Amino acid sequence: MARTAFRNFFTKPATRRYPFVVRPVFEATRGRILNDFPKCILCSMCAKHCPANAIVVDKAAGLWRIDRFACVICGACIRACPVKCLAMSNERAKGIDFSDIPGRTHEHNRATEPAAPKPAAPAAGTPNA
Amino acid sequence: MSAHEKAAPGPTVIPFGPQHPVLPEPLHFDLVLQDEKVIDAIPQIGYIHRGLELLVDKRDYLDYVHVAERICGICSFMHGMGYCEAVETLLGITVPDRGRWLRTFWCELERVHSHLLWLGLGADSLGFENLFMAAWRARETVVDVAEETAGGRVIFGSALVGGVSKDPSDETLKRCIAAMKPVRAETLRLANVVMNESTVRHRFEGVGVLSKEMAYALGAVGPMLRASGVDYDVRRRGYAAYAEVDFETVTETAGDCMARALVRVREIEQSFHIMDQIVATMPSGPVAVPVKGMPPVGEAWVRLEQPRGEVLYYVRSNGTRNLERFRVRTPTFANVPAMVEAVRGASLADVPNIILTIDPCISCTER
Amino acid sequence: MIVREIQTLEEITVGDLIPKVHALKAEGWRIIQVLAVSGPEANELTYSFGLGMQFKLLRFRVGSEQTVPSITPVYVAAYLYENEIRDLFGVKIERIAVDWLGKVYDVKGDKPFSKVTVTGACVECPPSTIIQGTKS
Amino acid sequence: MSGIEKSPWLIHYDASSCNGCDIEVLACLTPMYDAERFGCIVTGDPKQADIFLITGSVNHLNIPVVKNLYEQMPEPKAVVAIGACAYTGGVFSECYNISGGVANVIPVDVYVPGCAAKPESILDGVVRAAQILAEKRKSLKVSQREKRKAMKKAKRVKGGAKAAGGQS
Repeated sequence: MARTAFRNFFTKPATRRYPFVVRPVFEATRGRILNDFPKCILCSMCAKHCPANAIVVDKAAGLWRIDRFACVICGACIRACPVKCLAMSNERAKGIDFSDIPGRTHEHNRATEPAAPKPAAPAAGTPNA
Repeated sequence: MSAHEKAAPGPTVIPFGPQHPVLPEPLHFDLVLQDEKVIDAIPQIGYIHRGLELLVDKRDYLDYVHVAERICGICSFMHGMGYCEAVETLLGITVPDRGRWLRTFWCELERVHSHLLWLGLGADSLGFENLFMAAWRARETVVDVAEETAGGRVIFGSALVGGVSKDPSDETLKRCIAAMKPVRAETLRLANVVMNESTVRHRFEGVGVLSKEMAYALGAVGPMLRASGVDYDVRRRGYAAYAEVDFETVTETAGDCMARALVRVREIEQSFHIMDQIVATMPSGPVAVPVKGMPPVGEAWVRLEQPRGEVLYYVRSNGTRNLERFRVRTPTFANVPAMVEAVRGASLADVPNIILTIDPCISCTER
Repeated sequence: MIVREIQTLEEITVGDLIPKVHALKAEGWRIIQVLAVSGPEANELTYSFGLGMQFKLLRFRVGSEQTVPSITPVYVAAYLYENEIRDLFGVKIERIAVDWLGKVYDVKGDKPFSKVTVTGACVECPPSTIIQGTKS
Repeated sequence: MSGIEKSPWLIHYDASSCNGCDIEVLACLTPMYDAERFGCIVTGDPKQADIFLITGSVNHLNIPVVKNLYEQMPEPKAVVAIGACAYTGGVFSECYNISGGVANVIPVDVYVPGCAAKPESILDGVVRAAQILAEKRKSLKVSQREKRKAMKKAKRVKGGAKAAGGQS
């Protein structure tokens, strides 16, 4: 028992003081799905393959929308994408108030983000926190 | 006649669950008691029944792996991999060596994480908070390794038909093995606590005894069966890379809660041993083969060894993108008759211990 | 020490079930599971048994009006599977040792897994001939 | 009493999740994340709980259980729905035995995304729920004060009328 007490005296606490100390994320972590929208051809393959029905694509309106809360971050959409515009970010989506509807989904619109003829810079508009 | 004279009442039925502080998951038991002794236990399940076997009608057979991974959050990778093995058997695909090695690595990682988790919950059922916290502190390193190599803490998300979807570098794996060294030492310390601490021995020894014959006859699987002295481990089938590694099957003979605890604690050591060998002999090359087209008409049965015991997958295809039938027989489902038998004859206060030492996974059971 | 798994499939009739199961029990086989697959004409039941790494399957088909004897007098542990199959597929299994009376899962809807559209006995229908997986 | 929001008690119930989020909720309480730093304690008793952590979607068998637990909790109370399943049903949303997200049964205050939700996200959600709890408590106090005032006023009017009646 004395040994345990002695050891505990000299070891660091096991707790990570989370809001103040945030562990850097691993490279492989499944965090959230990002869309490089100018490359997107709105083919809706991602929506078809999504096991949680989190992605909505409306080709006529030029709309691509992902519901961050319904998304299970499995990566099925990334594998299904024919133009490889989808990617996995290792930063997690954060918990938000339900009343905060705009933060709930993340939307890309053709009206504000025109399609790029060739691979271009990443989509404008930071993905929501 | 006054109320005091009304002694020796008949059997009393006490409901246990679905919301119970000891159970992380809803499970309902009607315990029929004579005084303090349980004379019968009638389980009622269905609180988590989702009916995910029917989802194969709606999902592409390649996408269904993401549903299969979510049959259970504790043995998630093994469920995904079991489904993949079944589909690969159907398609006649051979997974590349590196993919098979990585699968074995993650299976064993999951076993360590599950057994440490169980050790914590088992200690919690005794009111031994200290051991609970110590086991879960050790487990954090293991789930960190899982996140670093596979991408998820509990739902690994790396199973894929034809192989695996993540390819951690050899350096990463070596670093992970080194990072888990303290966990090994900690596990040995915890094993020592389980074996020698009088609190644990008092609550576990001689409680919930299941004889060898009974365990075999009732179709128990996994640590439940091995704690009763039956040497049965489906890893001996040699799936993934188990044919290429050396390990021993842990058995105990007492068949009580203590034996079940010891089987799990000693299995952790074996899992570390397997992971060492896997990382030392990791072959290079691709981790997956591309899978395209329709599955052929046919069926396949695959058995794996999960932390909780033998699991059985069945897939049948009718030649379309949606499978005709998917079936998973999970270990806890097979263990329910044995659990009811072990609870019978115990005193009421021991019921949570006994239920937890079979390591129930209700979301597996009900699917 | 790796043991090769041997899978065998035997097609039987409903009447053969109990004698076959008795013989398996005497040889020391353990019950692994009971599986039901629903088709438009009949439900197909597959009983799996294990002995070491050997894996044996007994398979037969029953129509929606046919009854199947319970194997719980031989293998008590089969009661969960039989209750489940009766609830979800509507297979008429008689005299289960531990009978839940249709309350195993208490699911929404009646017989959700059943795809049987043709009612009546299916005495003549043979077990479906399915190609075994390559590893069998 | 300086406020429940300083030490909210939690109750956890697994509606029909796959277990992944449940073990992450438990991981929040263990040394690495240690939600007890925020004054939280997980209790098994809904009558003592302020924040309801619920994982998984609902099915018709557990709807009464969820409702029952929610109704037993004292006002003010907050509900944290953890994981994709608690939001829409996640990958199981099309299963025949699933009746959708938790919001179909009880009002939800905070959603925690992820599958399985990360302990950090769950801690964020609990902290946010504690803030919501404080707001609810304030509004509850105001409404109670107004109620009391109204009652007093009604009494006075009634009493006055009685007195007046007595005089006449």
